[in-house]
Amino acid sequence: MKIETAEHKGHKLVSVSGDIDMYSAHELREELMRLTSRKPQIVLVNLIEVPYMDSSGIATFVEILKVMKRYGGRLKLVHMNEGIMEIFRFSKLDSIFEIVGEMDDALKS
Amino acid sequence: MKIETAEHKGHKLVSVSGDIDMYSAHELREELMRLTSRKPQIVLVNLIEVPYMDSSGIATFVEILKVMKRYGGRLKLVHMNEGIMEIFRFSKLDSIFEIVGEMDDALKS
Amino acid sequence: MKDSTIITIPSHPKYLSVVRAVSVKMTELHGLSAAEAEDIKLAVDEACSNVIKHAYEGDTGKRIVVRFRFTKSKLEVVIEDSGKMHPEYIAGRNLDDVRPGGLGVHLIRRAFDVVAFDEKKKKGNRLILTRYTKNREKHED
Amino acid sequence: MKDSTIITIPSHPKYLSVVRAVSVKMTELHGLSAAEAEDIKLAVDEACSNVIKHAYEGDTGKRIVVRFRFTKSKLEVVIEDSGKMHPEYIAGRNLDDVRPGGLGVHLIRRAFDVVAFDEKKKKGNRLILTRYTKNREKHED
Ligand SMILES: Nc1ncnc2c1ncn2[C@@H]1O[C@H](COP(=O)(O)OP(=O)(O)O)[C@@H](O)[C@H]1O
Ligand SMILES: Nc1ncnc2c1ncn2[C@@H]1O[C@H](COP(=O)(O)OP(=O)(O)O)[C@@H](O)[C@H]1O
Repeated sequence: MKIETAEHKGHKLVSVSGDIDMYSAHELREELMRLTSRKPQIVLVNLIEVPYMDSSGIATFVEILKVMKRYGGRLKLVHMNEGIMEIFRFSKLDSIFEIVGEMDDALKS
Repeated sequence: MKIETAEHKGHKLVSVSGDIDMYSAHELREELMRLTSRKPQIVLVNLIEVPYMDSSGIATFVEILKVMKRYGGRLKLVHMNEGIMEIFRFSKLDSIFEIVGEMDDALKS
Repeated sequence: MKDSTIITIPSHPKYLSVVRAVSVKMTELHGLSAAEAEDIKLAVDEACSNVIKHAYEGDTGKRIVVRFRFTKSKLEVVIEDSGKMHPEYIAGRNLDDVRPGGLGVHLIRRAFDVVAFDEKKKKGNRLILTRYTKNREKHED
Repeated sequence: MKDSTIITIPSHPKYLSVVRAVSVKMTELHGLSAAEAEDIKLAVDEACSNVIKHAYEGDTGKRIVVRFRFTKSKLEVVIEDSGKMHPEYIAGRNLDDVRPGGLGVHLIRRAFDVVAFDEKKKKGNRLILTRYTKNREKHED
């Protein structure tokens, strides 16, 4: 897994590529914790190159979501593939997260 | 591995997809033996969807080449990827086979 | 046993990807659909992650043994460790209670019809996951 | 041994793809280049194919055990069978003599610096393939 952090229209954009599992979730968690410690209003996570995510990845996003909610920030998950989306639905997390289809829509609401 | 046999400008075209190893080479051998038993002048094998070939695959093509040479037929291997090409070179087989880059060139000589 | 495929890895999370690769190849070889293969891969990954977290409590120097066996009627995946024994698989959290963790067991039960520990195992754990091939609906509830 | 990864398959050619998948994942995890990974995958596949063909003489009901072990200085792949013993690895054909077969051994030696049978093995064979990590040129001739 690789993580790249950039700016997108004034917001933090984290692009992940590769499987997110117990091994890589650790590194992802560190990066997102570091980022959110500065309380950015919006964090975009681009999952277009993430073919697979297990419960460690999901747990990481739940944790970050909670951190951000505490200070009123918003976490947006962009380009989640259908297989992962199904796991989010099964876990009843699809309504808790802001899951956005396209980068262009991520900043619309 | 999947094998599809079709006609291409009046010649037999065998399109293979998937790895060619000891398991699948067996099936490929059967198909090429069946085909060459009717002594076609030219047989084209499209390898564009073959990412991997081991020595069982190579042995199969050597065998078919010998069968075809016996009656004056020509075997043309099209779209071989660079990794497999390297194995053919290493095995000193690149000069024995007619290895063609593009389908369009396969019937030019 | 002769017809089974076994992958043995160190109990380090980095080897989970190896187990997933084997899982995918095995289900592919036995003609399961891509969707089925994904569910099984995830479940096996979760079960191995649980071994690292709970049975080995994060110790990455132990071993995990994962055995795949296909018969006409079922797929059996057996996961063995030599870690801390535990009486029963905890149920996983209520899915309406949103918090990190507690999903793994649900994802395992989603892919397998029967999830059971072998009581006869002396040291460590042997988790037996069974998925029936036919009439899957009949076995699901 | 705790740091090695072991894949055990039935001696049927269809499981060669499982061994290849493990080989790719293992080399990837240890940071080898894609080209190196390809050479190693092919060599391991050839060695397993040879076990099926020569040690087991086509019997698909036996087992092959393949162990991957990475240390700082080398990659070691050990391939075990319980088949017909043979004194030494035959050299492979002269590459200028074009005929089917006889390439496998060359492809194994291409990826590994040392190719040796363990003399201590009682029943069956244990082929030890060693590839040095650094100064590969020094070990090649
Ligand atoms: N292999 C195991 N050994 C011991 N306890 C386990 C094992 N797997 C799961 N458990 C128990 O079941 C609980 C639920 O597991 P799971 O749903 O995977 O969630 P998580 O691991 O995120 O807590 C765990 O918290 C743990 O107490
Ligand atoms: N695992 C093995 N057990 C016994 N003999 C072997 C084994 N591997 C290779 N050999 C011998 O070495 C020869 C060369 O092997 P190889 O180069 O792979 O070519 P091929 O298998 O196509 O004949 C074989 O023909 C066989 O006699």
